[in-house]
Amino acid sequence: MKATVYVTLKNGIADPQGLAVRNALDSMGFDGVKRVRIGKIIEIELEDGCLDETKVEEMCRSLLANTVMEDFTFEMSGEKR
Amino acid sequence: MKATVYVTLKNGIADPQGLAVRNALDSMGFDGVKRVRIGKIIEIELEDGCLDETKVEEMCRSLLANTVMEDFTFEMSGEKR
Amino acid sequence: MSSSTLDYSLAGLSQSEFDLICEKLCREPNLLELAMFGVMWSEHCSYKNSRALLKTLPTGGNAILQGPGENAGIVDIGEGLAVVMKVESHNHPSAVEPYQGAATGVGGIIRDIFTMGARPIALLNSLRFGELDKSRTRYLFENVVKGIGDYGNCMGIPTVAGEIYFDDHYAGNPLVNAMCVGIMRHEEVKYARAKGVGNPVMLVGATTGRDGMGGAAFASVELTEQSLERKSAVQVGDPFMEKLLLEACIELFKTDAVIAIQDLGAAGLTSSCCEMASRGRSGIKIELSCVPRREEAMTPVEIMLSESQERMLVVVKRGREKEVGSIFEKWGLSGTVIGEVTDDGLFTVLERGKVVASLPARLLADDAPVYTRESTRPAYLESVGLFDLHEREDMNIKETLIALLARPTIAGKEWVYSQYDHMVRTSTVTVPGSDSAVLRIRGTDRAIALTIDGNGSYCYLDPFRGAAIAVAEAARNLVCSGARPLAITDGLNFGNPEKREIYWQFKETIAGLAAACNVLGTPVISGNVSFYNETETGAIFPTPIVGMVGVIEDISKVTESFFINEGDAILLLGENTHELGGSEYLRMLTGKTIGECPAIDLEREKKVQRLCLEAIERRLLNSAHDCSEGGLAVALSECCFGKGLGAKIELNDTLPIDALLFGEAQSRIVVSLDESKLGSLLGLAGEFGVPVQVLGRVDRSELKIDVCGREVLSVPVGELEARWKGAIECAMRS
Amino acid sequence: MVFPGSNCDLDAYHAVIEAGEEASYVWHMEKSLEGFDAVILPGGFSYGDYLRCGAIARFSPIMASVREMAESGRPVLGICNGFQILTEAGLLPGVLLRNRDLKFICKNVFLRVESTASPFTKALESRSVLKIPVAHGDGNYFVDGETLWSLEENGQVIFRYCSADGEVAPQFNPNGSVSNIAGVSNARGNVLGMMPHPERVCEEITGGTDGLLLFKSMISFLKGGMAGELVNS
Ligand SMILES: Nc1ncnc2c1ncn2[C@@H]1O[C@H](COP(=O)(O)OP(=O)(O)O)[C@@H](O)[C@H]1O
Ligand SMILES: [Mg+2]
Repeated sequence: MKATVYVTLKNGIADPQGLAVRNALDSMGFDGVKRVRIGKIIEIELEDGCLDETKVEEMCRSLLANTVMEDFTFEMSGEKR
Repeated sequence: MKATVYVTLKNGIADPQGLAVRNALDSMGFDGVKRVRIGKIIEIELEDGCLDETKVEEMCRSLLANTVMEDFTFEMSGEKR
Repeated sequence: MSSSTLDYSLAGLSQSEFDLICEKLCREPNLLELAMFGVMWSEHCSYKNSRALLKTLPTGGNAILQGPGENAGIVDIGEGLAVVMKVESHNHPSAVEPYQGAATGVGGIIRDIFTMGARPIALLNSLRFGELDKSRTRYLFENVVKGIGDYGNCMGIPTVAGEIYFDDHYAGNPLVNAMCVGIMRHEEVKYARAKGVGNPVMLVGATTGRDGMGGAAFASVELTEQSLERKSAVQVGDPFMEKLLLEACIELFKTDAVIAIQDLGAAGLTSSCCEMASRGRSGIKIELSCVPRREEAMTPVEIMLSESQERMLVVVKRGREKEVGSIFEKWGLSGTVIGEVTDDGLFTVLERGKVVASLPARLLADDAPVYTRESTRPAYLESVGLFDLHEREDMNIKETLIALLARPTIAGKEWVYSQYDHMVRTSTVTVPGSDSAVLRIRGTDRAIALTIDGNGSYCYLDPFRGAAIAVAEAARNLVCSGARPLAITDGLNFGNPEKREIYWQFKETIAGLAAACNVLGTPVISGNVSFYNETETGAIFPTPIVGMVGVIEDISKVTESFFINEGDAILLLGENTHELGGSEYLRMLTGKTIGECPAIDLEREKKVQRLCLEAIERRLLNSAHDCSEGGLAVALSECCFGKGLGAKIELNDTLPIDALLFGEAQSRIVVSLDESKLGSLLGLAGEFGVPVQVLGRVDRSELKIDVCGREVLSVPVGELEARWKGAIECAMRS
Repeated sequence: MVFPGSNCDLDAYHAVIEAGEEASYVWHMEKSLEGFDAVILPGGFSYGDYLRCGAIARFSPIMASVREMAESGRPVLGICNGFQILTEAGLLPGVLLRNRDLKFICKNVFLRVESTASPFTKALESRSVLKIPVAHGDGNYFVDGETLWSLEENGQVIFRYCSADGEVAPQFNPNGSVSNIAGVSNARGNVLGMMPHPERVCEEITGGTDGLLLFKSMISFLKGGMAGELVNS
């Protein structure tokens, strides 16, 4: 089982990293790039049946995302291995 | 128009950050977490019609991902503003 | 009418303040103007509750080139060179978002330094947290340290010294004070005084967003009136942008195109513009539509109050905009002309040509009312002075010492400073770990020594003495390195000054600082006041922080705190007296800050310091270390660490053993020297009228202490060092 | 070489001066390195280390000339961020990951000279131990097993983290680097990347002179005509 968590900066929070990447793309000749924002993907492999959505939500809230500045979403996939 | 790029570490490349998150989750009492891997999401807002998939692929290859250690995928969405 | 009554309170102003504004303006301010008054007349910007008392601090002296009032103070260090320094707090932002709060605190203080025309060469920090047994505290500590480190490291400015205490009075309201030190030639100084009608006003650096507008209560007006989406955002530091700004400004200063420069700190554009105009006795007019923004649909209030980081305001000579612009461009920045200097004394804000605010710059920047509050001696002082310890005589000295060394407040701070690049710029001669940091000044034989100190526990028990001790300890730390103390910058952290007991603490603190600065000859050249450091569980300890700079004329005389030669004699300059009050030892035993604050005789202190300095001048000493938290036993242990040496000590004082070993009596320095120089040192001590005693001898790998002929301690230094060194890391892993 | 965000440029400059040679700063927007015999990419945080350390700097205009310099066999030294730039640019193998403990580390470490087949170690004694500080957050060197094998085989591992007396063991590895690697060269040996900062230890007063040896070695290599002398010892 796997949970994929997407953590992105809240709207309105400055993203210096994104800005630097935007400027770099620009100077490399990629025109038309208006804005770049950089976030995180956190892939969590879970033991089967061990965790449910509530737990993952709790992980996000308590550790994976800094809710003062970041939003998160996640999806669960059943893919076994 | 928007491109969302997902950059993840290649299999076999050590991920100290992922490991630390796994250990933290563990010590917080979340059982059953086998492995955590951390990657990046790069959201690129583009001027309409300005760039196509080939261009985005090129951005990824040259700058956004280091293909020695990272894989990337991306998706384009048409959402206008 | 009813609407304006509502408005001023939301802007954080009182009825009388609002009335005063109306009277001075001969009209009611509009909403934007009210917001601008709200932030400029807030405690943070106007110092309305502290100004009257701050005036009583000594601020002048031969070496002082610039006292308080500018972005930072300046002191002469000889050979045409000057040091610029200031300390600043970022307590509240760090409590909310420790990483960004600490990082932007560092960013802010660096801008204060280079805006004066100086090249920043060192950073220091002073931190207070709750005890490390709580996960929230560990989270705050870990991230504050990371935030400070990442910002300074990226800027390439070494973080060379600091101090940290852990006590639950700071649990909900940690203190994060950052200090920056810069260097320049005297003639390179730049001022923030807008002059010359028609000279363009340029904004450079980051774009403006809705960051950090929580400072002023007025922001919530917008919240209710507009959408909820617009709530102010956490400020995010961009050290890369700041590095570009720094290099661009330094390059810019080499031209003569700059008339005035000022960073944007609290209250953003509002404060920087009106302060520049007020200082220059001129006016400034700006056009909002010219301000480059990061977000859409920003209102004038939002633009004027935004505290987006990494921005500077520069007034340049008319006609030189191109030249200035091309320097910014080289560094990947864009400078935008947003307005010009006028001579009407007004700060005028236009939005697409229409005047949206027009206020006397001086009224806004400098004429906030000044309050002297009522004060009352706090009730708690009646009961904290007394304590009763049982069974002190048969305690296990070794275990007590080890436990004390492992207290995070006393333990080695390597876990912290190894995360700070303290060597970049290759000028750090004494790295963190000794009493003060020493930096060489390239191109001269000189060095400067830096330290930052303060003990909130002492101040809680007696703010006057505690503040005086902070100054004394800072000076002592410098003297131990061989430096002559020159000047201080003070960070004053307190609870709510509207409460009588807090105001009393503040008043006493200022008096204590002033007394010590006067006697020790170290005027205050800059500083910062942070009030309202309180949570539901109460106020923090009153915590004045003293950052101090000293000069070493001959760099070959730099001395460190560690013993370096086996066989050297160990001496104590000063005297062991019975001072257990406020000690870390008592706190360890009782869990409380109790007892009487250690006494400080400033004249005695001065003599001890003079003796130490003179002895170093004459190359008599091989090491010098001040006795502070943890007392004599801890000081001796610290002298042994690092070089793998030990010491054999014989004490003959008749004090209770814990007071002798762990008491925190002031004005004491442990020195080591070659046997052959003992006579000279004793002679010198006689001349200076300072009591000294021979404590023993530097030995191999063991610390042995006998008291009145009885062995009380015998322990391998390695065992002590391991606990001292590993304590914080160990606490962080739990 | 000065990139936006470089901050050890001053130190590298003084190191070369201290070693008795001339040096000057070259801004990253320049196109030519004509007249220079060697180039140093200094430490720091080019482009804030945003995205990945060194990722953006490698596109600077000057990098084409750095590549030419490398191909011509002249000495190219990348220190810390400079090392990261050289790996991103493909001039050196491998990548530098976040430190094992995720923390920035600034402290003195010991390095064992593993190969003298580089201009910077040519004048040093093989297996000698140097005390040089590290200061980095991303210095965890990684290459796949196969590449590692070929690096070892070719003598491209120049420095390893070790104890004060030269023992290479995991407890002396500050950042988790594979095989304790602190510095590697290209196959030819003239391009060296290392995480520790030799430029910080070129004067007694700032903590030692072990770093100066590298710069002196480079200078004697150049003075000796640099002709194909980089043989493995
Ligand atoms: N936050 C910090 N940042 C950098 N260095 C620190 C920090 N805290 C403590 N240090 C360093 O650790 C050493 C011991 O600190 P401290 O116990 O406060 O010394 P002292 O009692 O002599 O003032 C000093 O060299 C100090 O600069
Ligand atoms: Mg101290």
